[in-house]
Amino acid sequence: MEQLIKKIKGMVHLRAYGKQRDDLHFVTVDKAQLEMILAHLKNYEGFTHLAFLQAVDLLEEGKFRLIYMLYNYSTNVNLGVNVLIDRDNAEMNSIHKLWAHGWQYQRELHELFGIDFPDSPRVHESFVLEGWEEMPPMRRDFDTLEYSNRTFYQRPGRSTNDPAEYMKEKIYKNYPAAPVIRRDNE
Amino acid sequence: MSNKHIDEIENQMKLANESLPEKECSLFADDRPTTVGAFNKYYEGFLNWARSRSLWMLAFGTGCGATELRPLMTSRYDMSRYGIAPRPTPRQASVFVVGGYASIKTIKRIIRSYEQMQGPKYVIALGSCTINGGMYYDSYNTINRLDYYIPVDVYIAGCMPRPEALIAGFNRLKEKIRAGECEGMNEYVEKFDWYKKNQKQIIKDWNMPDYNW
Amino acid sequence: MSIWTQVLYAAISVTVATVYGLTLGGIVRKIYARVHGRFGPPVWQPFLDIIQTSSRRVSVSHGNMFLLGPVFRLAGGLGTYLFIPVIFGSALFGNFSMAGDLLLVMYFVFFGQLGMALGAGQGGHPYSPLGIARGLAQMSAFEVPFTLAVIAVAIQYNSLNITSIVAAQQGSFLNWTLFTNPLAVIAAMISMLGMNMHSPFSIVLAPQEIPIGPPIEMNSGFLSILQTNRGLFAAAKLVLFMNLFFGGATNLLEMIAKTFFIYMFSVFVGAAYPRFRPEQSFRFFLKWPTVVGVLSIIYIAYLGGVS
Amino acid sequence: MSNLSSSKYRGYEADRSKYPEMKNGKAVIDLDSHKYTKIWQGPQHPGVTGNMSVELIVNGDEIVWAKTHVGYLHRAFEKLMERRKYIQCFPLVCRICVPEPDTNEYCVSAAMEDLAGITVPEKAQWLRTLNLEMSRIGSYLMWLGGQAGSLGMGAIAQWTVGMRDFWLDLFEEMTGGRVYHMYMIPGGVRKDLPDGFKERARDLIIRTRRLLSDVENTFISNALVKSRLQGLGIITPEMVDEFGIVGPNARAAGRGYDIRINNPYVKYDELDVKMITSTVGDAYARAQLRYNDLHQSLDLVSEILDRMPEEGAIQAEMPNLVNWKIPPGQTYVKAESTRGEHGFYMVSDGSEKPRRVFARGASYTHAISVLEKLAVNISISDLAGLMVSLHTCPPEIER
Repeated sequence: MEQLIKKIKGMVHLRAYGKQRDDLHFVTVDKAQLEMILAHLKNYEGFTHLAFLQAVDLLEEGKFRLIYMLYNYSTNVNLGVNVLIDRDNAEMNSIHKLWAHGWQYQRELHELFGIDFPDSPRVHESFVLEGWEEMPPMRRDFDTLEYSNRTFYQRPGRSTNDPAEYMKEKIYKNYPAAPVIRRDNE
Repeated sequence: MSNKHIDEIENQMKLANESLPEKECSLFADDRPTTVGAFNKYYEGFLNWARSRSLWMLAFGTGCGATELRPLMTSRYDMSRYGIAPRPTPRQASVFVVGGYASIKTIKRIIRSYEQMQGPKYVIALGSCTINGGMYYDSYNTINRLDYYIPVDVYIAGCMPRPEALIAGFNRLKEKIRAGECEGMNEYVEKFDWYKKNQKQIIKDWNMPDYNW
Repeated sequence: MSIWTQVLYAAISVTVATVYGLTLGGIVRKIYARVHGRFGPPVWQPFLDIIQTSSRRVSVSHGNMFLLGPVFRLAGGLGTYLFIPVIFGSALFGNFSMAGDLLLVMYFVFFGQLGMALGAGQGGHPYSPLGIARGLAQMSAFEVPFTLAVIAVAIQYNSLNITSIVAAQQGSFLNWTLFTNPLAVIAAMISMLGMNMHSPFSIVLAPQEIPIGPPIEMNSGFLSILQTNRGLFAAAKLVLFMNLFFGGATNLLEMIAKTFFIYMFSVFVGAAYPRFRPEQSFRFFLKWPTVVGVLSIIYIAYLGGVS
Repeated sequence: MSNLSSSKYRGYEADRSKYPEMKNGKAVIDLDSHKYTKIWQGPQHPGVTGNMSVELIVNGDEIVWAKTHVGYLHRAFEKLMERRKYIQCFPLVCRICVPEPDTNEYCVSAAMEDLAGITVPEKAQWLRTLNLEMSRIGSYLMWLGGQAGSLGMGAIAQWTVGMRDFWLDLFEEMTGGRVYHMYMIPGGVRKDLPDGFKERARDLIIRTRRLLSDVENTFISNALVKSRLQGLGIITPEMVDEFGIVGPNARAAGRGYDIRINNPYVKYDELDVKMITSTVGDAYARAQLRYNDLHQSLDLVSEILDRMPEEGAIQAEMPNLVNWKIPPGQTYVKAESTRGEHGFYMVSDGSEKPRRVFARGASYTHAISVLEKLAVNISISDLAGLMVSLHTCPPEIER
């Protein structure tokens, strides 16, 4: 595995490398070099199985992190290739030519995260949503509870059993509230 | 009243079918559904008895509740003892078992299938998620209360309800049918506009006729 | 016997046959359920189902032919039944049997399907025409061995009158066509599997493929007519087979016993086999059953049978 | 086309010179020419596996174009889990795949343990293995019924689904839940086995084997079943990598990929799991393979029952799970479900709620890309059999 990482380092700009388990490694590469490294891993290093392609919304940094999870049948090792892309006007190159089921994940990401994959077949088709008018729902800043309250009719009488709330209500009812610290600028 | 006036009233009674493309408009009926009352009391009582003993269930597994319908059909529980049989087409079915949470995409099909069933028709809703959303109360894609979209006769609580609970639910439905309380079909017609308003609020791309005959 | 007595007798006979056919359907459901390891629905479930479907308050029609479809189907069932003498020598169950009724019955057996095809076609559902195409193709396929068997029987008894065919088989069970011309019976029984549409020939209804096929749009009253006809037609077919191949019946009990066992043949095959693909089914009928049918004619016409 | 000529598939020998017209290797389909019919198979259709639909264009009985539509079961689990505390995720995850919920539970708890660096005690590992194998048996039994039912053989479906009910009884004893168990939690499992469980389980294994011998006689070795399934939906070895096919579908095509062997988890490294493969790749090979795998699962369950330690902790030392915070990181945990590689990708950001959870459903590509490819050129009567044979499970596709 170290050899492979060295090789990848020689080929592309390796931004980060992490080892989670013996059979699970993560590398982070640049957006422009992704396709090249994926093709290399698939064709020459035996990482022929694309387990999934997904995204994580890093709202605080204004980025999306894409994960291409590859698998090598002969060494039984998973390699997650991460790449960071901008959150505004998110766009990424398509991998549907490398894996025939790549377009499925790209269609899903387009619908749920709003990441565009130009040239990917059927990417603008609807996947799970029908007639969706809001922002892509898997983005962090989409509030699903608020949307649900706004759109659907809640049946009254739903109660919560959150332990902290419960303790505050039942056990520590007479407990004095924590002193509120006032700062000068408030 | 002048003829013109009568025409106007009749036009108001017609369904708009606004969302259909123009060339398809002629393919669908635009009549509003009408209420159909019961027959003579004793005759209707006899018919209700027969209806309650021959419940034809629409085989539409809308959610995870459908997985408990299979054990219900097999030797352990065997719902055919009670005269319940699955039926693959809505035209012939009389009971709609909504198997759990209904996502937006599914509720559209549920409404279509429900409207195509020939009355008197009954709806059994299983699972907490049809009652108040259950654990999906905050999901953006599942409805919370089914009775805002189609009339529901029996709710079966639980996630998911056991087959015994389903049998109990079916028995409750039978009692209601025999007592003549299951008039969901007429209720749907009477509150048609309210149901349509609720349905159209969540189904944003309404590309079907307003009422599916 | 005046014509009115005959009509009255025919009406009674039709009612009895329908009730019998529907009960048989209930028993078959029960048998299937036992194979599955279940109790199964009560035997009278088909009657409840008919009351339930006919008591629907709303009914959607798709046009005039749609209305006529079930009527044609029922006419086919009635026509088949009314020209078969159910019980040999009985005036009550003699129906309108006459010289050459075998031809008329053969015609009516297939009449209902054609009428249904017209009606279901107007339903507009895409599965209807698919089911009709399968149904008619399969019908043409199983008609070949069946007709060959019937021709063999007609040659054997030198008659096209069912009453005289039954009369020729009386005396001993060795006189039945089953023993005098077993090849014809084999061909006919195999085609009966197709006629009854149990597995492996249930391709017309095939719920997993084309959900119940032609009658997919039939609802309420239309469906109850079809269900009634299913009982009547089943009884008519079984009585026809009993008359042609199993020596007919001289009383009601004998009729019930014989038809029950004839029907059980297709039920037991149906419980143990999956469904054919349509073209497999067509090819099946046109292969061995047809050969057996031809052989039965050769056997009777040129080899002179057993006698 | 090669699908037809190179196989025993005795369905269509369609005349390709006319219908559909081929241009540049693609079929030209003109719906207005009245030579084709568009059919929606599903979602309200008894022949589809669950709530999904396939949009078909048929020419006679032959499918010339197919497209899968999913999303009828989308409940936004992944979004909801971002709003739930770690322990609150468990009621949600088991609902991702209804016939086999335990794989989800295992993956999520293992992902959390992996991120938090917790080791699970020995006994709990054995219990988990037992639970996973039992759920495999339940799922395979249901699949067997589905495959037979899709061919119109209701009796087998009734028998096997009826037998599955007794396995659900065992689950109920073991976990308290019938369909959804929520048995595995971070750090171990919730309960030890009840008294007399092992005897009842062994008894049930014998009964299941007796049933399976009947199933073998009537279904697996039935000439009609063979004539329908052989040559149907052939997955070639080249397709496995191209489409990311996993599980029994890939193993029937000759790819030896079973996570229980390749990347052993829980106690599979100590158990005698054999790699069952075939090289034919058609629906009948898959049926046989799953049938053999079911027998192997029964073997494994009895082996686990024999070797499981009687005493031992079933829970690791855990912090208060209500306010459990997991250090930041990302991980991917996978397990072999009956449909293949079922995995969970989890990202934590150090708070008490997961940052992102992704469930990789095993049939994600089977139901969409692969089905769309294999459904073309087969008879419409084979589509139900093909869908069941790929073992598609809609809730794990759209989650």
